[in-house]
Amino acid sequence: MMRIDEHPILGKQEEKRVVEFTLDGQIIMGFEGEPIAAALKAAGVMIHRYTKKLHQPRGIFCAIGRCTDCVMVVDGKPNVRTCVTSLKAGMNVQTQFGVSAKTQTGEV
Amino acid sequence: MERYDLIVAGAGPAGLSAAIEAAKRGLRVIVFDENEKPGGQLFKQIHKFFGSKEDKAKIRGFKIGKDLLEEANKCGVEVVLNAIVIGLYLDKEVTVKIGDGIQHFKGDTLIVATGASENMVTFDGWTLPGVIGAGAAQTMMNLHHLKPGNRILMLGSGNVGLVVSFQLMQAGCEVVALVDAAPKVGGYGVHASKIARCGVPFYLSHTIIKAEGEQFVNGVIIGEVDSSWEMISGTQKHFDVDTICLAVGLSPMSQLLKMAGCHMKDTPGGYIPECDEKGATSVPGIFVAGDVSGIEEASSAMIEGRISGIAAAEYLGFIDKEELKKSIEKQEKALISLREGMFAPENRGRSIKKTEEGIDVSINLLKKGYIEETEIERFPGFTKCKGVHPVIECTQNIPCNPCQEACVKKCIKIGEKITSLPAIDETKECIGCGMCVASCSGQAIFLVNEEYEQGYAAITLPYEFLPLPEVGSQGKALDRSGKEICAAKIIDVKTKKAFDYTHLITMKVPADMSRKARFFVNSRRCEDE
Amino acid sequence: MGNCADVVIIGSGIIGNSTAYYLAKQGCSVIVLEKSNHIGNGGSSRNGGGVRQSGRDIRELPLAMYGVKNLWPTLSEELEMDVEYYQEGNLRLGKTDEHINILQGLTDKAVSSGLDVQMIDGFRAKEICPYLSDEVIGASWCPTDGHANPMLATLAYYRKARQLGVRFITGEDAVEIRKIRGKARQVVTSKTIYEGETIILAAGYDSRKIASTTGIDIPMTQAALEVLVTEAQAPMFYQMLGTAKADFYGHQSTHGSFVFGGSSGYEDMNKDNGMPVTTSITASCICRGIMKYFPCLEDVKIVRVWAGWIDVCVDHVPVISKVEEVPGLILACAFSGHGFGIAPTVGTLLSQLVVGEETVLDISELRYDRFRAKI
Amino acid sequence: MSKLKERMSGIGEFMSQPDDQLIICRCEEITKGEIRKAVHDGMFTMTEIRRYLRTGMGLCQGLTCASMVKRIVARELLISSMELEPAVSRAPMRPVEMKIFGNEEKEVK
Repeated sequence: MMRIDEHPILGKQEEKRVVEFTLDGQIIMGFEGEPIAAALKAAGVMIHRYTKKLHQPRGIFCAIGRCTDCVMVVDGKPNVRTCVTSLKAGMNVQTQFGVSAKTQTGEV
Repeated sequence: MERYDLIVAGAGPAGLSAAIEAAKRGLRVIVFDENEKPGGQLFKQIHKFFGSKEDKAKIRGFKIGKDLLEEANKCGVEVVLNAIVIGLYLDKEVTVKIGDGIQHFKGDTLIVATGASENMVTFDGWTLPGVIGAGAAQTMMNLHHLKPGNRILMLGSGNVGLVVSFQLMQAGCEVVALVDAAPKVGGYGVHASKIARCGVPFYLSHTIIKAEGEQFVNGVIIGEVDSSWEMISGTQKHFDVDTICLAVGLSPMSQLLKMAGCHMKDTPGGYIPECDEKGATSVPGIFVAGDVSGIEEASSAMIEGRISGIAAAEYLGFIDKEELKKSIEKQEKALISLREGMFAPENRGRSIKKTEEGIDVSINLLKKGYIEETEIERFPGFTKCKGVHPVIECTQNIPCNPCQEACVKKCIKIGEKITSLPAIDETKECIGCGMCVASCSGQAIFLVNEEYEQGYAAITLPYEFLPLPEVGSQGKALDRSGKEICAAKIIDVKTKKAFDYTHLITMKVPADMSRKARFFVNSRRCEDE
Repeated sequence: MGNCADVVIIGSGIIGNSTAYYLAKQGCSVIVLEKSNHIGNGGSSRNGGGVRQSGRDIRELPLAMYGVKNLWPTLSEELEMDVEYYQEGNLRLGKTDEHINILQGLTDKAVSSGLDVQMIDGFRAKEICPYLSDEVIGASWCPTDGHANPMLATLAYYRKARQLGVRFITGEDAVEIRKIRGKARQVVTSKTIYEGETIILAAGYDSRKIASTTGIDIPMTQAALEVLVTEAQAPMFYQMLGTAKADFYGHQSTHGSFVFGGSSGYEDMNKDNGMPVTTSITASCICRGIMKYFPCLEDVKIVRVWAGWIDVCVDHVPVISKVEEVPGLILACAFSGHGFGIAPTVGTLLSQLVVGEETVLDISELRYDRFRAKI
Repeated sequence: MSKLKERMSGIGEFMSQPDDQLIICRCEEITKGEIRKAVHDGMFTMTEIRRYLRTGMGLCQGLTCASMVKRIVARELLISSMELEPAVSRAPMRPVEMKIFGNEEKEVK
């Protein structure tokens, strides 16, 4: 479990609404309003995308919207920085291959 | 076009402080910040700050952020969040992405306080998921309540690496090693000691050779480097980790200033604008404050912010030269005192052998992260006397003095110079209130009673982990290196509002351990391991 | 290293670099002087990359056609570096009857000069580029036009010329061309003097100031252009694009990013801080222009916007010419924002002028002394 | 004459190194070897390197790699990293969608 239920300094996390969204078609739960990347992290997802040239996996790196490594296809739009994009119920999140949702060659 | 007396880019400690001072002097001020929350990195700082009382020492970073925002609001500063300053143009015009559009603003003055971005290092596998920046770790833990990983290796022994390692443990992660290519710990010794006593091993003169894993990190190999940074063969060590955290310094985020045509200069600390002591750049009316003009601590950023805010007020004629001088005199003095001591900017890269008091520094602290028992005795905070008394293991000249104020009985003396080592006045009586223990941002103060019971000593230490041991808990005492040295029993747990989430636990240990035992783990945790 | 060479070229843009390359290939020794610290830091690195024949003045059209036919298709091979040349055609788009009239006029002119350009309807335009807005009702279509990567092409010429021994010196600000015994011979910079049998002035707008030290004036001014670049997208289309009203122009690059240039209408009046600077209004204006024709790009993110000055000749046609009254001086300037596409041809022509070969094209219409009072 | 200005100065032949495969620019996936090679191809400034290789031209606009690229280039040229001027900074400071960039309608309250 990656969520910190109680923190010695910050205490308990305030109650947030749990919402459903999908990652590559699979239903995942997350807290509404938290970054998509946080919800994915809590669900144990490490890989956000595969790079264009070398097809290497990438995930969260800076977590504050600067490095752009955590981008994914969200509701059909590629290159969405998941670490600074708030989760909404029903979002369709897809692993990004190069610059789109599917590999151009059909393989990773 | 909407025009303000002052536009501030960045609502971190520098930007908010600047806005407050300017608004107090009558300027119409607006602050833009790209983040959802104001305070810059302050909101991720859950540790107590160093410095002097006037500059918010011993207050936790996120609280400072909240206080600054409140004060800014009270002064009438408009703080616009989720607002990205995307460009800085001629005639001091800024364009800001707000919501789903671009808005244009002009400022008669501008203060750029955009802070810093993290430096990175490369090694085989550094792009794998699971390799993250220290800032990312802080963001996940302290903003989003998520553990960045379960088993973590930290690269970097500067204050960021040390502080974040401690925070990782607070969040419930295991820090398996702290690694730095430099031959000595870069950050404050007290921060290092805090994590060393929890059992985190330090690997100085080591660097990461490879992050292992096909799809994400599942291990790491480190190796030792010699004095010319060449790898020494046969020194490879492997750790099973799921996360590698990089804390290898910060660089000023000065892009907006370069775009604005400010004269820039390249320094070992990054690419920064040329500016005077009040933060004025080469473009009249554009000022800077905080990390964007050179990396320092948040406390310095706040003071720099105040100075540039006041300077902007003078630039626009809201105050005269006389008042400017008067207003910034005190700030400049405070800034100078923060820039003194062993970690002063001019000491960067220098090897310091003695403290200002002429005491040999602890070599072990620099190499392993903790002070040897044989070294601690020579420092003025270490005393041994009858009854309960403080033992201060603060051995480097750093700008910090809350402990002096904390003791109502005046047992602790630092004096005028904020970087002096705290000394114990043995003529004054300690009442064991523990305020000094809780006030020490470096968690370097302990209360020791060598004669608690026949054959036993009592040691009170600051504790910021969960679960909190209970009175009667049996466990082990750890020494400064994190090694289990004896059985220990908790005989007191103090929790007070004034302690601000630092709990004081008192453990009973055999009398001969009174100078060794500095941390406690309860038996349950011992068994887990 | 001595400061003498057969040819001294002032300006390390794509014109200077390509000329240096073709000269070095013929065995000339060449020194190229660049005022900026960077090779190709003027319009050469800051343009839309169009390798266009359509829309050109009849006087320079042959240069464009020659390049497209003989030089561009093999340039990557010749320079041993991919300059990302695509010959996928040029679409100039229209949405109103007024637009169509403008396009028709341009097309008629091009056809009369022997170029294969035709008017097509909206349906056909969408066949060529399916991403177009349904509001497009027609376009002019030149199938042999294309585009290339200006930064890479400029640096490819530089790299190859350097390999052939051309000496490039950056940060060298030419202030004067000095005649010695009646012949242009020396280039005086703020630091030193260079000497050449021939001096080629290819320094963009700065050429005016430098030429005047020999008593020659080219009636030109400068204007700032802005271009924006998007994040990479999956490959969509490779035509060069433009519109009847010049709302924007550009293309998708090999990398996947779109490179679109455009204007706000205030270009002639823009001010600067000594550097070409972007304005606060132009990029937004270009975005609106693009979305009128490509609504599907509305979510594509802009990652950077850059500005560059172009030299603008009074008749919008370059000066490529020997200056007989200043023997030894050759001018190659006033490209008016469309020099990139003809650069390989210009380099070829200039090298021919230097070595005294007959030029492959007649360039007498591009002479420096063609300018006359209006009445 | 400064090494940066005289483009024929000797910096030796390009020699491959064991860590040439290391990715430096994460966005555009440019390796250390490619950067070193570019210097030997005559790309002596940060501006030229980025135009030649696209380092720092990706989605993050060089926020992560700029200083690392600079150190590699400096080392190859045998000069101090501080002698190299960083490449120009350009708006927008963060990627902005075209429809947002084009929307200037809203006036401040």
